Amino acid sequence: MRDNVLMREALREALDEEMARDERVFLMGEDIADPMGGSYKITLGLSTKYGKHRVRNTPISEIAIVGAGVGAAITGMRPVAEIMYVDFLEVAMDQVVSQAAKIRYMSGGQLSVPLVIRCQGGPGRSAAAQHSQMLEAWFFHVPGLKVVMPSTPYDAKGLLKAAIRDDNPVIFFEQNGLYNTRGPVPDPGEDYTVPLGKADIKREGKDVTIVAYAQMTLFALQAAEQLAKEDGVEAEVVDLRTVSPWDKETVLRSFRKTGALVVAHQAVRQGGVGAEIAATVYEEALDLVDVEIARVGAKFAPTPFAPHLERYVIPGKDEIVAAVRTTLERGGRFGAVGQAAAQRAGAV
Amino acid sequence: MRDNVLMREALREALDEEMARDERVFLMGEDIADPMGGSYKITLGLSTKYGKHRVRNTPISEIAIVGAGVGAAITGMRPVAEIMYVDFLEVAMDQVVSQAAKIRYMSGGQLSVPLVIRCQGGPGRSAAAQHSQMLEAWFFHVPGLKVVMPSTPYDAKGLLKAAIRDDNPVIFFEQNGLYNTRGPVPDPGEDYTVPLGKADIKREGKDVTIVAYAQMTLFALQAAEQLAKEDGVEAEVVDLRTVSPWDKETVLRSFRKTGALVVAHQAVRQGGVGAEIAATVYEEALDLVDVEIARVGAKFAPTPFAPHLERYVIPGKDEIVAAVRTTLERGGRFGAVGQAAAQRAGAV
Amino acid sequence: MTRPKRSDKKGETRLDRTTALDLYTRMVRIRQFEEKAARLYEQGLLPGFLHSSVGQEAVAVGVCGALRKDDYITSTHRGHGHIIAKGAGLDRMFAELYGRETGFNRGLGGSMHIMDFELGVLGANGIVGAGIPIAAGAGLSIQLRGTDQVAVAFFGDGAINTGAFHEGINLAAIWDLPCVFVCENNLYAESTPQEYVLRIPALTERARGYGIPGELVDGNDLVAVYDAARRAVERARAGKGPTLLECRTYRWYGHYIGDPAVYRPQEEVEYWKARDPIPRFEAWMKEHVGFDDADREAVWQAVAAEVEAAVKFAEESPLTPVEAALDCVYS
Amino acid sequence: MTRPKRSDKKGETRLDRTTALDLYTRMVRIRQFEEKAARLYEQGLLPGFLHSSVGQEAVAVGVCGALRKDDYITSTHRGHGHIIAKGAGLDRMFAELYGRETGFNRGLGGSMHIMDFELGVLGANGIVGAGIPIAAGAGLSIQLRGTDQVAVAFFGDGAINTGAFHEGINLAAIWDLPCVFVCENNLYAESTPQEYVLRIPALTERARGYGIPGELVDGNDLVAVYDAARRAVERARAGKGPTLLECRTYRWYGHYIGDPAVYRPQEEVEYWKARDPIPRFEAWMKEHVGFDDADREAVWQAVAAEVEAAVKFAEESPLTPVEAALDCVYS
Ligand SMILES: Cc1ncc(C[n+]2csc(CCOP(=O)(O)OP(=O)(O)O)c2C)c(N)n1
Ligand SMILES: Cc1ncc(C[n+]2csc(CCOP(=O)(O)OP(=O)(O)O)c2C)c(N)n1
Ligand SMILES: [Mg+2]
Ligand SMILES: [Mg+2]
Repeated sequence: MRDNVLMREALREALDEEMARDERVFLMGEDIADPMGGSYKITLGLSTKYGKHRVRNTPISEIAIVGAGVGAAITGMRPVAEIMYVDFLEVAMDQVVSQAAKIRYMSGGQLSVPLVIRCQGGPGRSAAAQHSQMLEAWFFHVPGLKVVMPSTPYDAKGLLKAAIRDDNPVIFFEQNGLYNTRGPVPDPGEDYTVPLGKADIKREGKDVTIVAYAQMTLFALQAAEQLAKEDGVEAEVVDLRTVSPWDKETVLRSFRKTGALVVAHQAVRQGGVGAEIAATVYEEALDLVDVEIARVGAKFAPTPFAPHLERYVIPGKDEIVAAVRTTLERGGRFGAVGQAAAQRAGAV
Repeated sequence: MRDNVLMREALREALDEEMARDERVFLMGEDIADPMGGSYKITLGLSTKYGKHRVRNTPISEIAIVGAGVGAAITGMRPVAEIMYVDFLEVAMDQVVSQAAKIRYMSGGQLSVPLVIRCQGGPGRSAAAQHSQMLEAWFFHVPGLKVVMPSTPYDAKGLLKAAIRDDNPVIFFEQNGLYNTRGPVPDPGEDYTVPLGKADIKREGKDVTIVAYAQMTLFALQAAEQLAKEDGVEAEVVDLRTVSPWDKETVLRSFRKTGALVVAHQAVRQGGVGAEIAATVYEEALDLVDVEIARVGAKFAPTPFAPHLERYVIPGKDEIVAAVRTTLERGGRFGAVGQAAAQRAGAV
Repeated sequence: MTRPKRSDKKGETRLDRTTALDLYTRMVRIRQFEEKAARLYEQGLLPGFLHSSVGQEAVAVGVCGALRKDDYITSTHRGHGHIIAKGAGLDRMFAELYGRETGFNRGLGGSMHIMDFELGVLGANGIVGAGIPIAAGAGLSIQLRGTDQVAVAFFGDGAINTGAFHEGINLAAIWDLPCVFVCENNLYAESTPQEYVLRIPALTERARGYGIPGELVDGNDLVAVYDAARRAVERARAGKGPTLLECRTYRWYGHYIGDPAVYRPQEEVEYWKARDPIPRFEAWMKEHVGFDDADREAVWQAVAAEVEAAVKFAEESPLTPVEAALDCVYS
Repeated sequence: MTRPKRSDKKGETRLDRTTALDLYTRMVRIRQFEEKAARLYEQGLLPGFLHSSVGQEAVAVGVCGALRKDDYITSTHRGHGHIIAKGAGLDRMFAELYGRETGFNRGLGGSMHIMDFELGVLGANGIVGAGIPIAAGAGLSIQLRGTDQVAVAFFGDGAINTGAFHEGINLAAIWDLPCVFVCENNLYAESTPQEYVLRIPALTERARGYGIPGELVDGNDLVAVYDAARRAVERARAGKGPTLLECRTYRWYGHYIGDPAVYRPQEEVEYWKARDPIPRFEAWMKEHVGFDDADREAVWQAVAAEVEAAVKFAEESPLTPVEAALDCVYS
């Protein structure tokens, strides 16, 4: 186990190890071959190691990238297709949604589509409206797809390896803001996977549950630290890791323990994944709900360019902290966790 | 006012009247010109009346249809672009989502995009997985778009006219199963519009609120009739008409009156619009919620071909009836509306 | 603008009698299958849509006749012919149209989505153009696996203005993928005649834009299609990259069964019916490999019996249990 | 494969001295704007990404020089040059890069989305290829409104393998829309050299596939670009339909400011720097319309002053109030 591995490195190791393990695995996408090694360098060195046949630069043809991925996947290969920004999947939505996701089903269970679509993106870099979207809610609504959104190097590596071994089409979304984060990762070659569909409790707590994924998990952890320090509140942070299928059991278990819930993502709040999670928790545990579940999500606007405007539209740690305080305060639950905190919450 | 106008006719009248009223309005799409007059004949006669320049047959180029619609809209025209099936919008998602919906915003409010994208589709005809989707949840999640889904000829005509006059991009979705329905519509030339963003109470009731849109509104009304007859339950049916922005006030008002809520759509339940509506009602009126809000939506699968399988996956009247009964029963509210009904509900 | 040049290299054909009879039988199987399906559909027995390929049999058979069983095809909404030409049993075909458990797709797919991996049928497809990049991907898979298979994409003239066509063919071209792109140019996309949506005399003009050969073929001449397909397939198998074939043909029915096809003149239909690929190939066989009325009778009767048995099989097949509608979502 | 033919019709140019000086000034404005922006970016003063068009000025100016103010352009992620060439003030340009209220887009758009309806700038665009069908739509609007405007789409060589390129140009071709499609072929799309993704010697091969004229132009020769653009624009204005221009040029910086551009040899960069379009046009002016060092000095100094004032304007401009971030979603 290494202590301090970059998310980028962890992802590259996952690709490298899976390519070494299984010669059916190959990569294609824009600018992924050396010397560029990908717009964000995740694939750096791999074309040199495995050859330009197995790490293929493509034209700017997202329809063909995904479509060729589908064709290769149903005929015995295990392609990892890279779409430079998740936003550009809009160009290829038919191939993703009406081909990749539906072929197994339409074939009556005959064919499998072991295709991983790696993409990255997300807000926070003044990349403006066309390069900042979080679109997981669309894919979440499409039966036949899996959607993976890791928050740590460990999970990223283990989930990517699991996604490549999975026989279904997987949207593997790497949030750009995490690429330079670091964390413990087993030694190279020490084979491990993180199962798809299982959430992970990134921090235990008894007072409130925060459900998040991707970069929002980091903000949730920061929020939890702040709440512990300033309010004496112990928040439990549940990292979904896989957004579809989502791990209802773990979320419910945590909620049943804490009795208060905040669901947080950076995607637009209206119609986001948070709505489904909140609605489900109400449905499954209404008797335990004594205060509204808080949903943190982006305001109803495209992502603006100017940093101060972007920060206004896209939520982060502060919005989670505020949501937790409001929730606990409205639930009259600060009594249990400290009077000073309740007063502070009043100011929110 | 005429009593018995076909939905198809009402839509054609709307296009005809708006083309006559405003010469900036024009139509383009696949096979919309005469003699075909559209795959579903909505535009029949219009190219003969207005000329093939204003009613233009296009190649099978959905990217170009929407893209050209955007270009024409921002330069002074008011295009109505037809996409033959809503499913095919997948091909043009970039133009819909990252161009049409965002241009006004990205331009800092300078440009307007008065583009209507008419499309049709939906389940119920054994059209299988690629020609049966209900994709409104995607567009609902995109700031900058409006999404209109009428259920009656009156609304269809008035909403289409309003959509054409609106300065924003509107996805105008005509559910195929409604084309042959009939209803009262004002005389041709009698100018009226139905405002976007306003729900309509299609049936008043005191015991439970059913929120629906498009064809599901008809199933909700049928369900309400059955519930009245068999259970003595008076359901109020709220027809959203516009899915985005949705009319929260009307939904909340009705819920506050009835105290029980079923949200019903034929789109996949997971991540559907129903999740947002339910989550919002919990948030805004938790004190009044004493039984879980029921969400009716398609099971988590693409649409299968065989009719009995499709019927199994896609909900309709029966699923709404069952949801209402379960809701009232669980809420212990059948006492108020009849004992026999409560027994029947027990069997559900 | 240059006039389109039609390839005319019939002399080189290598069709022997056995092969010719086999191809002939495949055309008759398609014809009878489609006619029977149309009747069943008109009687309201088949759910969904039905797109008939009657009149276009020579394209499906000429191309698939040049393929091996382990070669791949992707097809379209009008795919019955391709799939039967590739070797599909009519029983499972009909069962799928009926939406039964024994259908190729267990009733989950239907007419527009028939797939059979054993036969290399990667799927009929309801999205115009979508099969083209998928075939490129199958070609890529072949290239990476190092086999000598070939991947063929069938598509209509309507598909050539889709982004998928452009991106898919270019990808195959730049990577020398073992693909053949077969445009069944039946002059219409739904109601839209081709000259409304194209400014070029022949689609093969576009092949140049990808740097690959294009060949214009009489799509009602089985021998011409077969020969052109063989050339293209050999080229692909030899690692020399893709070819674009444009096969001019005609669909006798409307866009779907039930479409009155008001958009085209009756004389045009008659003109093309007079060029029916089946009698045309009979004449060729008579001249080149021997074929008489008895041969004809034998084939038509055998196929008629096959069709009858297949419909019976389908009608007697069980419905798919509803659980399958949820079980097949994931692998 | 035929060798690409480069058009060589310089003799016909109608550039007089006033126009020439105007075009020259526009090139200098672009150059100085881009250089200043690069410096500001390197200092961390500009948020987001920055794609520099230094080296490509002759394309932007040659084409926009042939346009009227009421003509439209759509642009790309590398759009500063086009927009300045179309007449944009550097003050509002810089203000947008800084994300200020006084920017063209009030800071909601940024470098990749600059729009100005007054100048006919329908938008830089972050999605490769997306501006092409939008320009076709602007052309359609012109045709329907019956004006004699023209709509130009700028795009890079990378865009030509997108579905949007294919569908957009075909639509313009079949409807004879008053469009000019200008490919700025700078030999790379990010790190990808063109020969990796194209099997043809020149993009103009593709024009044939749409039945429209294509012309290959030396994109570093302002006069050649201007002349070719005038021909194409006249053709469009006369209702004769679209033209595809391929202008070969080179970007001096990497894909974005900060990209070390390890994928290209330094000699190649030097080769192209030696073909800088600005001194090249100076030489032409000297020979044809008169131009000396004093003229040069005057232009460069005036522009330098403009740049300095513009940066000051931007830096002193207020931030956009946060409410605007929600107010501009709908009309
Ligand atoms: C992307 C997409 N757009 C539109 C359609 C609707 N549609 C189905 S078939 C068809 C015409 C296809 O014409 P062509 O490709 O020539 O095939 P043909 O029907 O003539 O065999 C159209 C427009 C579709 N299925 N997919
Ligand atoms: C649809 C899409 N795919 C990929 C990208 C990422 N991307 C931005 S610019 C670029 C290269 C564009 O190359 P080219 O068109 O030649 O323009 P240049 O940068 O050379 O001016 C790429 C791949 C994008 N913005 N949009
Ligand atoms: Mg056709
Ligand atoms: Mg380039």
